[in-house]
Amino acid sequence: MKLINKSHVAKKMPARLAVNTICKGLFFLATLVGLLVLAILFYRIFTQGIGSLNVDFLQNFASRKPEEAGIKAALIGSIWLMVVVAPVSLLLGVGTAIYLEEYARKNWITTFIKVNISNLAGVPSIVFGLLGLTVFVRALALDRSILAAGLTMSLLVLPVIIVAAQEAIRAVPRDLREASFGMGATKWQTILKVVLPAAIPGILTGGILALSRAIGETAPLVVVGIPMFIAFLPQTVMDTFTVLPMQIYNWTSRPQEEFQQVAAAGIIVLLILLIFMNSIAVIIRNKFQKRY
Amino acid sequence: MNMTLTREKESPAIEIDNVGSAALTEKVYETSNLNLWYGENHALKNINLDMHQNEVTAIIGPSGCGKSTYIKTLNRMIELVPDVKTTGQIKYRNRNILDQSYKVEDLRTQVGMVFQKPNPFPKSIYENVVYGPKIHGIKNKKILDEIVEKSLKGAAIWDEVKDRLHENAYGLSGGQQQRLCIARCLAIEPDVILMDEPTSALDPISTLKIEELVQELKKDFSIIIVTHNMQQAARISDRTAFFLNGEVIEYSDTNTIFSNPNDKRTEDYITGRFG
Amino acid sequence: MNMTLTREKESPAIEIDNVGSAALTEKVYETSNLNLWYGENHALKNINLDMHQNEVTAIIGPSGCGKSTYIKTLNRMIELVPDVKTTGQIKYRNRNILDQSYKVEDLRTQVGMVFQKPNPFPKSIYENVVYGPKIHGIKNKKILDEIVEKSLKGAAIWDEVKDRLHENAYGLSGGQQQRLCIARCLAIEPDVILMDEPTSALDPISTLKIEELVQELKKDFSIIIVTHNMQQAARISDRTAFFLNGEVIEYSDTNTIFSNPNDKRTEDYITGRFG
Amino acid sequence: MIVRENFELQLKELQGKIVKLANLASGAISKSYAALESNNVDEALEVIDDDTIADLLEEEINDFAILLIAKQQPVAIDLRRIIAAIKIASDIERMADFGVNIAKSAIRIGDQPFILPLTPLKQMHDITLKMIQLSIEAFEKEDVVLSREIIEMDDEVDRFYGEMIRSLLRLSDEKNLQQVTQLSLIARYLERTADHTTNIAENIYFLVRGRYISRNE
Amino acid sequence: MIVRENFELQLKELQGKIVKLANLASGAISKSYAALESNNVDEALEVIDDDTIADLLEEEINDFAILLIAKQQPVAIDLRRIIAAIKIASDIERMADFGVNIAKSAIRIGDQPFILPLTPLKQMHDITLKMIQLSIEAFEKEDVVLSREIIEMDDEVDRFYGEMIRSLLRLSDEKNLQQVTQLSLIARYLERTADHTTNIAENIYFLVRGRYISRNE
Amino acid sequence: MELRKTETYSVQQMILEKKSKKKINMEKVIPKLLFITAAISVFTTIGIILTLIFETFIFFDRVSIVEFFTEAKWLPFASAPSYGIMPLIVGTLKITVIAAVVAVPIGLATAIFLSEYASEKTRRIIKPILEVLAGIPTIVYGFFALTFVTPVLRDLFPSLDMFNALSPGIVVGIMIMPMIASLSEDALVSVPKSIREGAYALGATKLETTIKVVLPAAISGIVASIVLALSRAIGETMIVSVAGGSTPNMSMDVTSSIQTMTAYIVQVSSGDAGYGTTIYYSIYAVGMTLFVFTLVMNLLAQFISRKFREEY
Amino acid sequence: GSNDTSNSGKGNEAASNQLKGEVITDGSSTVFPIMEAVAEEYMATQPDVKVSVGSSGTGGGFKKFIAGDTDLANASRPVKEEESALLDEKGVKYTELKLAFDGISIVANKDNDFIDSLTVEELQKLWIDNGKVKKWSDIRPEWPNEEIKFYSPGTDSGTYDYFNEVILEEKPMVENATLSEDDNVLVQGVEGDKNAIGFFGYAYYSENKDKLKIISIDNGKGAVEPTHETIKSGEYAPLSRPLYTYVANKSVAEKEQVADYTQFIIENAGELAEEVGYISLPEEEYQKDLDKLKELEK
Ligand SMILES: Nc1ncnc2c1ncn2[C@@H]1O[C@H](COP(=O)(O)OP(=O)(O)OP(=O)(O)O)[C@@H](O)[C@H]1O
Ligand SMILES: Nc1ncnc2c1ncn2[C@@H]1O[C@H](COP(=O)(O)OP(=O)(O)OP(=O)(O)O)[C@@H](O)[C@H]1O
Ligand SMILES: [Mg+2]
Ligand SMILES: [Mg+2]
Ligand SMILES: O=P([O-])([O-])[O-]
Repeated sequence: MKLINKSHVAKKMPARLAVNTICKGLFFLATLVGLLVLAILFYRIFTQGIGSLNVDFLQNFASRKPEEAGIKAALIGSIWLMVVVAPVSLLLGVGTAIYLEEYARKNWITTFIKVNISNLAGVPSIVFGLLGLTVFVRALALDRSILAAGLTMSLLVLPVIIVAAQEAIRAVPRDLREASFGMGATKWQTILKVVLPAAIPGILTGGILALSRAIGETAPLVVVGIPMFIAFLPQTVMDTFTVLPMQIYNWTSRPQEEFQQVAAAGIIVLLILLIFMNSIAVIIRNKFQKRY
Repeated sequence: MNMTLTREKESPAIEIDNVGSAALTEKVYETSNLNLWYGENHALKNINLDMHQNEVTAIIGPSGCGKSTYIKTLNRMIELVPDVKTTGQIKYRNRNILDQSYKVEDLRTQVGMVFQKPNPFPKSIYENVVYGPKIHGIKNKKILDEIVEKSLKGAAIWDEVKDRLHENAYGLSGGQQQRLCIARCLAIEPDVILMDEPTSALDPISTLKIEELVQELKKDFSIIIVTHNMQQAARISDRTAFFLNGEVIEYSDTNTIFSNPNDKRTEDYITGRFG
Repeated sequence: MNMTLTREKESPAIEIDNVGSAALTEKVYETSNLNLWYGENHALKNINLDMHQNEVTAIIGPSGCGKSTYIKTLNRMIELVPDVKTTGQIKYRNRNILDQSYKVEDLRTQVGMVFQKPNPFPKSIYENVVYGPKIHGIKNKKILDEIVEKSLKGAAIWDEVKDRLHENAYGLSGGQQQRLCIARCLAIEPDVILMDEPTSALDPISTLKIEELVQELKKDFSIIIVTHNMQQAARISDRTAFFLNGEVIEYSDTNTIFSNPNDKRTEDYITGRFG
Repeated sequence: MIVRENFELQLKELQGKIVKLANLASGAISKSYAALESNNVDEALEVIDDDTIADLLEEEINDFAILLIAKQQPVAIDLRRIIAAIKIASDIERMADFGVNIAKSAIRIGDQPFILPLTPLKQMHDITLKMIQLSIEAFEKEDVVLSREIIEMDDEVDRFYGEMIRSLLRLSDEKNLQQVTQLSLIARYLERTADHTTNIAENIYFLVRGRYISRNE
Repeated sequence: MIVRENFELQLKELQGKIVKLANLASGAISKSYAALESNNVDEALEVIDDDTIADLLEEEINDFAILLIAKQQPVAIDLRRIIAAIKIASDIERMADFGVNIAKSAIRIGDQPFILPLTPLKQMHDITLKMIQLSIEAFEKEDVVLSREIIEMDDEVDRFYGEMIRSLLRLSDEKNLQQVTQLSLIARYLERTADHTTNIAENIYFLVRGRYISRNE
Repeated sequence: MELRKTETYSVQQMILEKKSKKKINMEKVIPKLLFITAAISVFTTIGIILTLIFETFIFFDRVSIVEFFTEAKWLPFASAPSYGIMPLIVGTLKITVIAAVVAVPIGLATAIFLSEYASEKTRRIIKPILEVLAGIPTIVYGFFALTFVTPVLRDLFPSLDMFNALSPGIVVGIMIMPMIASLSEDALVSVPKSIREGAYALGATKLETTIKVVLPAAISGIVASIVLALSRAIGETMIVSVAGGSTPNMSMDVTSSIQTMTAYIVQVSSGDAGYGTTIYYSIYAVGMTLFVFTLVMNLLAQFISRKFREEY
Repeated sequence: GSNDTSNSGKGNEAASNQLKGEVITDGSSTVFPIMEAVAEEYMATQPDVKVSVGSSGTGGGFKKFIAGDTDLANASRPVKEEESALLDEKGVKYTELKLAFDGISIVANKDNDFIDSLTVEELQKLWIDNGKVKKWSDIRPEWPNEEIKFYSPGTDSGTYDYFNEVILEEKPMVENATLSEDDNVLVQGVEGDKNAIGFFGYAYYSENKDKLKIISIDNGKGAVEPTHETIKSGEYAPLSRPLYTYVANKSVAEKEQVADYTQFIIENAGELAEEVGYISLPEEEYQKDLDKLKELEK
């Protein structure tokens, strides 16, 4: 006994295929929306800012005169910030991820830490600013130094890195670990020599994405009290500094039309930096595509 | 190779151990009254098994009978599973390894393991082999080179890889990867090699190669192999233990098991009448 | 079941097809001069094979010989791989399926497929089975219920799951999952069932069950099965094709292949002398 | 729960073929013996003709068994079943051959009157046929006890054989040389047939126990 | 590249055992025949004693072959090799038995002078031994051509057998009844032995070709 | 092969020698160190709570907590100030909902397009580009909203105010869209290929496979990505303070100016409010509310993703 | 705290010395451009002194000032009672210095052709909430019967504060007013909205003169348009407000570079304020500040 009427099925097929094609078109259009917005954004920024973007712009400090204003302090400051954020957040993030994935027992403390981390990931950045101000600037008396801001930012991006590193570590097949244990390796040897090398691409991609978040954040630094004007370069991590988004924010709020262009030029620099970092992430991701 | 049926033996096969070849070869493992629980799940029940030097001991049984659990207990890999409890003892070379004072790392340095899925590290072939020696502190480049050659030869893969030692191990085929894993294991010159279904992920030809290799290896090592493939056990092992529901139903020399098993359940299993 | 050796045949086995039972059964698939490339890699070379109704056709051969490629071409699943090029033709019931005007969805409604690893959808058992009928527009609950029962019975798993139809399919064992996948495939009442190493992920007992099932199914369906396991091909198939490096070396009735193959390479392969 | 239904069916089929062959053989023997008793040359010729069927059937059994091994990878008792089947088939085929031999002898004797009463020969014939019957039964039931009984019955056949041969030798002279020779050959064939049934019985024992009966006696 | 080295070795071992058994059998026959010719009862008794070795060896071959099948899952020619080995072993074992039978007959004849020249018997013996030798060779080399030759040689043995039997029957009378009987039995044994070598030859043909020789002639 | 005999040295011997030399037990130290790093995240949370809580207490000392949650007006600067957080929450929710309406369908559709329809090459190009979209500083988006999106929208809906919820809502949507697209795409891609093949083999079209099999299988990852993205929307500051105005109100109207919790915090912390005033402390109370808000969102996300988790 | 400076010399003629160390200023974003300009100029003469200018708002500036983090707190309004109480509590002595004027400009859309000037009363009528929707015709009947759109700086800005004080007289502002923290955003708003009226700092008007229509304010002495002169002279009233910086007495006394920098501020604030769009104070105001400073240094 046949329960399925084949001719019926065949009759319905063209309609189903048509729906499929239509939806494919819709999905494609949706994808275009994102790209389109990006294109408009870039177009606007570039047409506005490209005029102010020159070597002087990169070499000058900020100035009250739009034509003399430059991004030097902010750019160098952003890089300094990365110098603090990258090692601190990677060290803490990867350490935490290793702890959670490799060492933590399944108990309430671990659960608590995990819930806590995913919760931190959703805490508004401005709240981290409040924390940084109270803890690093005040309590630890680090002032508004690169270190204080860097530590604040590190905490801000920490959950992102932890989650990325956790995933990367989790993606390392169990059998690699077992293979190492099977040779009499200790746990730490296994982690150091097998798990981490295999997880490095994932960790780095996550790390770079986290850093590009850190490099674009303004709000927490505003709260921490990073100055907007600086006409010198920091020498040590204890020096004060300013960063790109703050400088940009400052310029956009100037009355003079020319500063809007300067701001756009600043945005271009920031975007280039961002794309540069993202490309590194992409290269790493593509180069070290999972091979196990 | 002794393939004649042991015609005379009417005594329960399980005792062969104590009667037959036991006198000839030394025991590497002696398991007595081993019980193991995963939480509440009693996975191994009162296991008594002795394993002998320079022999291949096969462990067969249906899925979930506790084969992997048992072999992982032999190098305490089972400890990676949380919430495992054991009673009884397993003596390796006369020392109880279940004693917590026995350092697992020491044990595993003596007892190598090869896994179901080939699991080379995502490193070069060379680095894979020297991994063990290196973590154990051997750094001399010349010695390491020697170890690599010796181990790869031992695993019958040297000729296939000698010109590409520094390429990534994942470029090898499945069968080659598995032999590389065996080479990696040989590199620390273990005493015993545990293998948990080492060919179940491989094609028939690679499987045959590994089987041949196991036969070679037993000249120098004692091998304990878990397998789903009964014919494999029949082909390559000297003794076979049949597990069922966490119990050892029959442990006897392989020929007996596959020609004239003592227990009805063994016979049902090996003849495929089982469900 | 006809198991006597075909003693008289001295003619090349490859022609048996056209001489022997061809007259008796209708052809479901006729492949002529099929070539397939993955980019530059010539994976199938001038394949000519006919498959018959209500028969089990087995495809054997060493890893990488093109077995999966070929079977995936039969329902054009191969198109999921980018950069694949084919020439030649495959006629299914006298229509060339490689013709782009042949809608894959139509083809796949006629030709079911079972995969190497059991791949139930992460849904309930019931939902798994009715997935096919539902997308094909069958919504009547009563009919769906009937389909479920019939398919699960057809796949010899009804008794095991009838009380838990609404539980998640991932709660089943590997062998049960595979039979569920077969049931899912039966639910659309296909004409042909393709199976790509359907038991390679299963334990021996589950494997035997599937093999028995295949024997049952051929009463109602035509079955084409790829297998690594030569004995499996021997056990369950009526005809066997031996592939090597993308070519069909020998295609003949199974008994001939396994008792007296025509080609030295076939013999070397089935006797395990191959590397 | 039995999972290898197909295999079981095929084993049964193999058994069936053996039984069929055994019936052919026992038919050949009883028919040829009847032809001897009734001096019926036609019947004897029939037996000779029919032997091809038995030969072919043995080959078929052989092939079937070999394919069964190739396909089903039997071990332990299953494997012994098939190996035993091959060996038993060859024994039975020999029996059928003896049927032919008897038929040939019967033809040679032609319609000569018998020089002596055939009683012991008849006895041999009856017991041998009985043994064949029993060995088929033992084979089907894999009955070790019955096998032993069959082996014991062979002694009786041997006894009648001795009796027959002695009588024949006593009567032997130039003129009835032919009949003496043929009758003693027939006796010999029957004796050999009985021997082959003991072979079958031994094989059944081996099949069931995985050991050889000879060692245990 | 051969991957099943172990299996190959074991097949060789099986072959070796068969050759050993064949040597035992051919030894038994030549020795018993020698005992007959030289009226050496001791030698004859030795043959009888030694038969146990052959019996055991056949069982060993049987077991070995069965384990080989169970373990190695042979198919096609490999499987036929093993099955043929089992069958050939059983043929050879029969030959050894015939050796014993000849020895027994020799003992029965004792030191009586022979009533007729044994030339045809001697011929049979020589050809039969030759056939055994050749069948071993054919088996080792899996030589189909040689097998056919062996089968052809059987006709000669049959010819000498007929000659011998006719001569014996002609001489048959009350007083040399015993010797006639025993000598005809010996002739019969040799004839049977030759038959068994043709069996072996047929098995070799089957082993190599997977087909039965009978069908092709 | 004679492994043992040919050797001039013994690896095991060497291992034994090396072992006797080892001193520090890394295995004991490392887990403790790692635990400390893991604990830092907990300290961070504690730090945040402590930072917020003291000043929040001071605030609630001056303004009753009941009023804070029940009062319908948020007028901290008025001569008769009123501290009812509801308008700020409503503003936040408006932005979040609009963002969700924009981001969820577009993000999901993009994810589906990339994982199911696009070629590997297209995927590799588009995905990082979308990730750039996620990395653009929010201040840039803010001005984009104000100077591009709002005028465009005002051309379409003349009644739209210069500051409104719609424009920043859409732009926040665009900002979080890549997050949904990227994470959902990951979730979709990690649905085993074999499951898809199972559906194709039954004659399902790509769409049917995606909607009925792949999406349900990836639902936990998708839900998680959406919740994560929305909590990002809730916490978003700059876009709304630039383009949303600063008028806390409870109306459901999206065409007029609003204020969100984050925008209020920015307003006060970069504004001229006197330190030590009630207004000043109010930002901590709002911050605390925001913190609790995101906490609840996240717990919800975890609950949902655990509930929907499909085993495969 | 910022006490890690090592003074090079303790002489009074600081200006001639090459000084080192930090000067930290923070506070009003309105004052920021002036302070930025000052710092820029100052560092041209004293490259080793590191002046940082923050912009965390007047309140935020005071918060840090109270905590002793900063040397100078920029403010767009005078210190509040709460703040001075806290300063007292912490024992922070400080000095208020006036920097410049900011004229609050009332503007309308360029297309608005009926409005030229408003009286203070009308301003109040416009901006103070009466619970009703306001139309132009509510203010002067001859004006169109169209709804007015209000644009105002955020409630937390000094500009709002000042407007609140002098125009609204602490009464609530119209409810439907659009507020933004960013004056540029307000410019955009008014520019784009035909019925808009708004107010913000003079600099934003003067930079966008061509886009906006300025409204003169009549405080009884006739309509006055905010210009450089009218603001400086105080003629544009009551909507011009002073901008301040507060310096910590202790810093001036202890840190040479702070004293020097503060002096530099006073000497240059007027000129630099003009440059960034504010209006300088009359000369005598700066002289007064200088005197105060001299007092402190002693
Ligand atoms: N990590 C674990 N936690 C809890 N139970 C487990 C775990 N691993 C295995 N078990 C249970 O212990 C029993 C034995 O499992 P084991 O893996 O040893 O079987 P096996 O014989 O190796 O089966 P297979 O042939 O499928 O590998 C099974 O019932 C299994 O469900
Ligand atoms: N997606 C692909 N892209 C490129 N080459 C492929 C792809 N899939 C298979 N091949 C190549 O095509 C050939 C045939 O592969 P196929 O998977 O059909 O082999 P197979 O016989 O099924 O092997 P196995 O038994 O390992 O499954 C191999 O050389 C393989 O490397
Ligand atoms: Mg296992
Ligand atoms: Mg395949
Ligand atoms: O049949 P036989 O050759 O043994 O007499």
